[in-house]
Amino acid sequence: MMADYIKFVDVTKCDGCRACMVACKNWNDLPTVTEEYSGSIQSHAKVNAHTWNVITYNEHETANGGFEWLFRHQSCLHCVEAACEKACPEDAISHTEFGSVVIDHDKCVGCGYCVQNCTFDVVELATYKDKHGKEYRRAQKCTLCTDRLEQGLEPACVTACHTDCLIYDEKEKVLSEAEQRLAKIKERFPNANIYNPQGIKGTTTVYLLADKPSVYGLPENPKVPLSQIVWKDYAQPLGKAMFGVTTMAVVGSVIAHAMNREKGEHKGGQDHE
Amino acid sequence: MTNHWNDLQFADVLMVIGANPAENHPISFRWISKALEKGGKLISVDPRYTRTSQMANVYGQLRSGTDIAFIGGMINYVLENELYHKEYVAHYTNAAYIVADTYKFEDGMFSGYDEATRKYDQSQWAFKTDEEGNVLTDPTLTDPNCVYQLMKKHYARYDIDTVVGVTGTDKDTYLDICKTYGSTGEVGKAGTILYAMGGTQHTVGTQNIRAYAILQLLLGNIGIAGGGVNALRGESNVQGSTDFGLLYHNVPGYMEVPTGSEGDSTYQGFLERITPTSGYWVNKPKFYTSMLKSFYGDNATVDNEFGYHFMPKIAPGKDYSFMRLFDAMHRKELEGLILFGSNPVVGGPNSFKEQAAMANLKWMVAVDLFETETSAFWQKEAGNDPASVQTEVIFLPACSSFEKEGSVTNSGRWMQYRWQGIAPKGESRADLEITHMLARRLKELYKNESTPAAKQINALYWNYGDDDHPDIELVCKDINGYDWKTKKQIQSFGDLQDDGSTTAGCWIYTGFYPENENLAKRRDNTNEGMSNFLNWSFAWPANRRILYNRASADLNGKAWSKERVGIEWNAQEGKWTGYDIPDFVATKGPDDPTFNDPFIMMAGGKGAIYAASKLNEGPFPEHYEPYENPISNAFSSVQLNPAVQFGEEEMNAKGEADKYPIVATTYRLSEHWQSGAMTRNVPWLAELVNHMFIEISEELAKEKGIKEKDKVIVATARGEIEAYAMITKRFKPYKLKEKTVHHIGMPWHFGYKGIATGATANRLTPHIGCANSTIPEYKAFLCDVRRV
Amino acid sequence: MEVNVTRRQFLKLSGAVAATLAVVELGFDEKSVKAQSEEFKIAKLTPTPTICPYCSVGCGILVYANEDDVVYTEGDPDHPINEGTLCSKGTTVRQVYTSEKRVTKPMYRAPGSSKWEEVDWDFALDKVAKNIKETRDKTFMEKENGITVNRTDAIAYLGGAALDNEECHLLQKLFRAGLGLSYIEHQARI
Amino acid sequence: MSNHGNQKMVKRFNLGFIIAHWVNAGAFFVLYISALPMYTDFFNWLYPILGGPEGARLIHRIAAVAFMLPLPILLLFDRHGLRTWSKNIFSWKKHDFQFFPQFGKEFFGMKSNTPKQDFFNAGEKLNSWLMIITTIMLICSGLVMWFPQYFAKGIIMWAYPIHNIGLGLAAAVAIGHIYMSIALAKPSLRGIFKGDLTEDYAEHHHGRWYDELKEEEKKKSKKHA
Repeated sequence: MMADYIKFVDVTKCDGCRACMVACKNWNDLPTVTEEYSGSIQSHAKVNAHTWNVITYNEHETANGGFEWLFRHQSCLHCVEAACEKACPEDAISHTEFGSVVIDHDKCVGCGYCVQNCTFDVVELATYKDKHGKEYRRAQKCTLCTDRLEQGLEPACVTACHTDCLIYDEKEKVLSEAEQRLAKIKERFPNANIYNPQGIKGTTTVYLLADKPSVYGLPENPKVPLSQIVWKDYAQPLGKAMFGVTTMAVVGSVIAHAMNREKGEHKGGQDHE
Repeated sequence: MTNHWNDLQFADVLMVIGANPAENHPISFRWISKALEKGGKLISVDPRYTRTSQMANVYGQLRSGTDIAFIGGMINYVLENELYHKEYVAHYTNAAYIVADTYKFEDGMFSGYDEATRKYDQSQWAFKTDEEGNVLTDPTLTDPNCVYQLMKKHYARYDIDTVVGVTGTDKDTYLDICKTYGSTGEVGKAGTILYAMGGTQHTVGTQNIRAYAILQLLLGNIGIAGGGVNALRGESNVQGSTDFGLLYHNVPGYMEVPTGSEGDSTYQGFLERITPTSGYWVNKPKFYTSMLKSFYGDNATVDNEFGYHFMPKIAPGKDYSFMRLFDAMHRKELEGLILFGSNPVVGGPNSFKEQAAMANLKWMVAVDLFETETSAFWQKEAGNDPASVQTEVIFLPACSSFEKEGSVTNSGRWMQYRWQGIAPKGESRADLEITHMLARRLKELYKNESTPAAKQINALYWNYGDDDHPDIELVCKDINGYDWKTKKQIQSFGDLQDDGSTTAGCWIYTGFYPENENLAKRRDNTNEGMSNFLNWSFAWPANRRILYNRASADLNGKAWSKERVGIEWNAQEGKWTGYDIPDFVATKGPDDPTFNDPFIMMAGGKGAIYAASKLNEGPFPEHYEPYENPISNAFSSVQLNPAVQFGEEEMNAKGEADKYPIVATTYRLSEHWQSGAMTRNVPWLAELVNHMFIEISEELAKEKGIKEKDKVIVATARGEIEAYAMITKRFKPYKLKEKTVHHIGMPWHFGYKGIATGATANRLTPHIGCANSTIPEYKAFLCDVRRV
Repeated sequence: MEVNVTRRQFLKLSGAVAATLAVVELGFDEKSVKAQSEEFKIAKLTPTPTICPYCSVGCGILVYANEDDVVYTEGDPDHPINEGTLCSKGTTVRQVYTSEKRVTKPMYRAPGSSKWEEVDWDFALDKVAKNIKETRDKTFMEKENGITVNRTDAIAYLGGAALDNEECHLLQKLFRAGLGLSYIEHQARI
Repeated sequence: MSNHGNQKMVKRFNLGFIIAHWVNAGAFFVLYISALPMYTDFFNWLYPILGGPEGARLIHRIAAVAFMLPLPILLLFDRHGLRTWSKNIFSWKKHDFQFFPQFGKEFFGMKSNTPKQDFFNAGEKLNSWLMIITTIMLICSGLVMWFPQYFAKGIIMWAYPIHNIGLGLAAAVAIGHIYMSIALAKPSLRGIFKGDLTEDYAEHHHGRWYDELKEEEKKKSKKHA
């Protein structure tokens, strides 16, 4: 199997030019989703069904009284333990050989379970109209340009990024480069860290953040939520099992009654004609 | 730029002042970050904390319009702490030149000022010369009248406290910047200054750039890799359009336009006036005659002074620049206006007044890709009553850059060819075709006439084919120039003659089309060394990638810095060799007296720390406050640049600090471009920035009761606009010595046409400009802000 | 044109490079759902190199187009300045072609009228030529204070910074050397 | 009591109770069917019938509103029946607990003798409780899933398992309930349709309720006499 490749985002190298945002729209022919004035230069509150990566701008006063203008390429992290994959009732979400989490739009029924359960609030429902004008919904998010990866090309956003903030390369090489970069920026960014949360067994998009994850609105230590474990590992299988058991019980009862009737025993009490 | 984009990676320290490359030239950061990766330092000097400031190691806050104070203080710091590159300054600049006694400087004024004309008699600033006219020098730099001492005395007034009291920069940060940037004076170190409109769009714009040049000369940063004074130009071919003389005072190749003065009444007289006695410009007659030959072909002969009189001669002393053009329009002197991809209703200063002047036009021609605010100035949306606007407007649809073929010259002077990706959309056409079709129609109309007006156009040599599609190869060959008889292409501008035997459309480009290969089309991207990419496209002049690169070698022709070799004197081969084409006579060795004269365009070949002429307000940059300034000038009693010329009174109302206390500036965004006529019609960019906004500090917002997402009105003496408030931590109030002043800023891309529309910032900007280039003072004016 | 353009095939993934370039369209026939089930759009197109029309860094862009549409644009990997990367403006240059706001026919506005009329090129250019000639003939000065000046101060020309060098050359040659305009300016001045 | 043929009939449920029961049953059934294709791929063939996923979603929401009606119907139309029902399901006595082992035998056709039961026998009480609990779970989590924008992320995340558990339990209970009412206690069906039962069935299956009726009858006849 070819070496693992991951997408690496070094936010300290990002200069906020937003080429990645439009490169993604350009490759995937995504329509525009213009939002109301947000009070800052940021164009969208967060990623949405037709905007698969958004640069967030955060005017952050640091602990030691300094000021940093923090940018982040917000996009799907392609989690190894993907909450969306686990939540999907139709098994429409799966991991590709590249580790990217993709949605199969033939299976997706637009129920939105993934939207409500995504650990990072990324995936959203897009509304389309089919030939007869009937509306239907599909879950949409960054696909890590799996179609480009299959042709041996980098994802569109990585291709556009000019400061090597976005890199798509072999995992070991990238993670060691990330360590080196982390060491170099520690002086200016004491809270800098590599965000590859092991609570969900790491992600295929790894970040080098200039400050604590919460400063970027990211969960400090995301894990596979108990609610999903209960739901998908216990409730769902048990529910189906119970369905099976009760039907067996009913069948058993029917057979038992049928046998009794043959023996012709008729006792008083609770017989029921 | 003296250097080019890839060269930025070799800088030890990069100072960005009056520019915001991270937003407006994003890809420059590919090379700036390479420099930072090697341990380089980035300094960002800007009124507001921009994306460039975020990438920088040091951010210095600076009130709009105080660049000369800022740089003057650095010059003083470099001199006092002797950080300057001694050998470089002594031998490669005119520091040793002795200035005539007539030169005086006192309380902000140089000698020779005439109040009435607001001009100086520049002869009083000349150098002292012996009888034969050679300039006297003092190599020891101790003579009180030598340039070095005069400079030292001039900038001694720019002590740290006075400077930070004017610029509002934090003192420690300012000292850090002086120290960090001053360190590049060390032999072998390289520092580069990146500037853009933040430096030029002031009443002292040209002197701002002069200040950068002086600092760079002192630190020995010009001519070396990773050094230079680098203008980050705003448009894909603004370099080319200036090279080709699309300005009232320039013909192609930066040569003069003849005037209707007595001296210019003959071609010989004109050439004598414009040709200096030394420096490469001595060859100007060859370039000029070859140009005339290119314009008028057979109609340019020895006996009609090569068609010199066919050329228009402008009224002597009259200013035809952009703002004066609209003054003339305002005075109903102009009947027709032809716009090729230009949108002054959004991009011009005091644009609502300029728009009003347009109604006086009889006809207007607009050539563009999208309906611009200017071409639709007569519509109700523009604030006009169509019935009352009698201007006839013709809109010709142009096609975009990849629907046609041609070349553009980037900031690094690279003339790069681009091919046609798809046929023009609908009935749109390339500007080349439109110009060609128009020229052929006009020649047709005048064919049988013999009026003076007809003679001029009939004499015009137009041999680009006789159908609608001009042959671009012929145009390229015409630009490069050829031998008139043999029609063989000229190899280099050194071969041009002044006897009419050669042509050259634009001499600085000669050599890009030597035999039958257009070097602009070259795509060999091998890096032979120092990332000069000599085989990628063509750079004027003569493919030199770093100008004045002779200065990258010491007095013996050896490179100052071992890792960053530019060109070196190769004794065995008897010529200069290295990774760049020498910006010098290749075979000139140490035995030649001008061996140490790197600045080949200057008479005397030395870098001009002291500008004896050509600058209207003085040989040294001196700080003057902007036209509308919040505080009085701390350096002298002279408030406004004494050499600034005023235009039409009505076109330029002035705002006083009591009514308009807040300093305002305009700037650009990464997601929009110029007047937004293109980018605001591109859906994906209109989506990124959809709203016009004003950036104001949290302190000012609190003071004015402005909350997040409120709409505000910004008012100046010239107009009012409404926009969203963007309350930010990146603008801070300026604690100046005299008082605290608020500072705001706004993008100027918006107009009433397009997908994303908004108020036009330039309705606020003053209609006054630099004393030399007349570029408008967009970057510093006064306003007031209130909630809607 | 003979242009050697290599697309940056950096990912030498063993077995990953699909034999055929097109990924067959899956899913409901009538619902053309975008994202990853669409034919690999630049599969059969040869790119044309161009230079970005926006700022003066001069980045290289590859234009992937068929006869009637620009399908995709991406940074030119061979260009030494941007090496395949681009900024937000350069990346969206495709929409300069596809935007519906493009004007694709000459338009004419009569004095006092409140709307454009679409006209053809001949009408438009003849009108321009006639206007220039009329104003020029009326205001042309052969001499001023006895000196041959051959100019008109009644027509102004603005523009050039976004045009090609070859176009700037013809424009300057026509309007100055051919028509004697004095008011010739462009964006470098503002 | 009315006579039906030769059998003496006894009044069981009022019309309000009957309507509430069938609205609840009907809504539950439609909800179940419209959720089935998403619950298990085995039933994906249902989608086209329901008008695609969008159709199923719409039906599910309409039925969900109906599913919330039984309680209001009882409150409005059969306050008495509601009181009886709630009194019953809260009273758990010995005879109720003894019911279950006997019931197990009876369910599988073996001999059993169950002590006298109240108006609702213990099985029905248990069934009511399970129904009430699962209905609350389903409605609450359903509303959260339907209007997530009004709820915190944590609540939304837990709505899904709760809805799933609710479904699992309710479905199992429903299957048992339906089977028993059709197969094992066929005469009682009449009660939930017409509202009355044969006196004989009442006596055998709901002895304590039968005794109460007899008691009341005696008191009434004494008054007349």
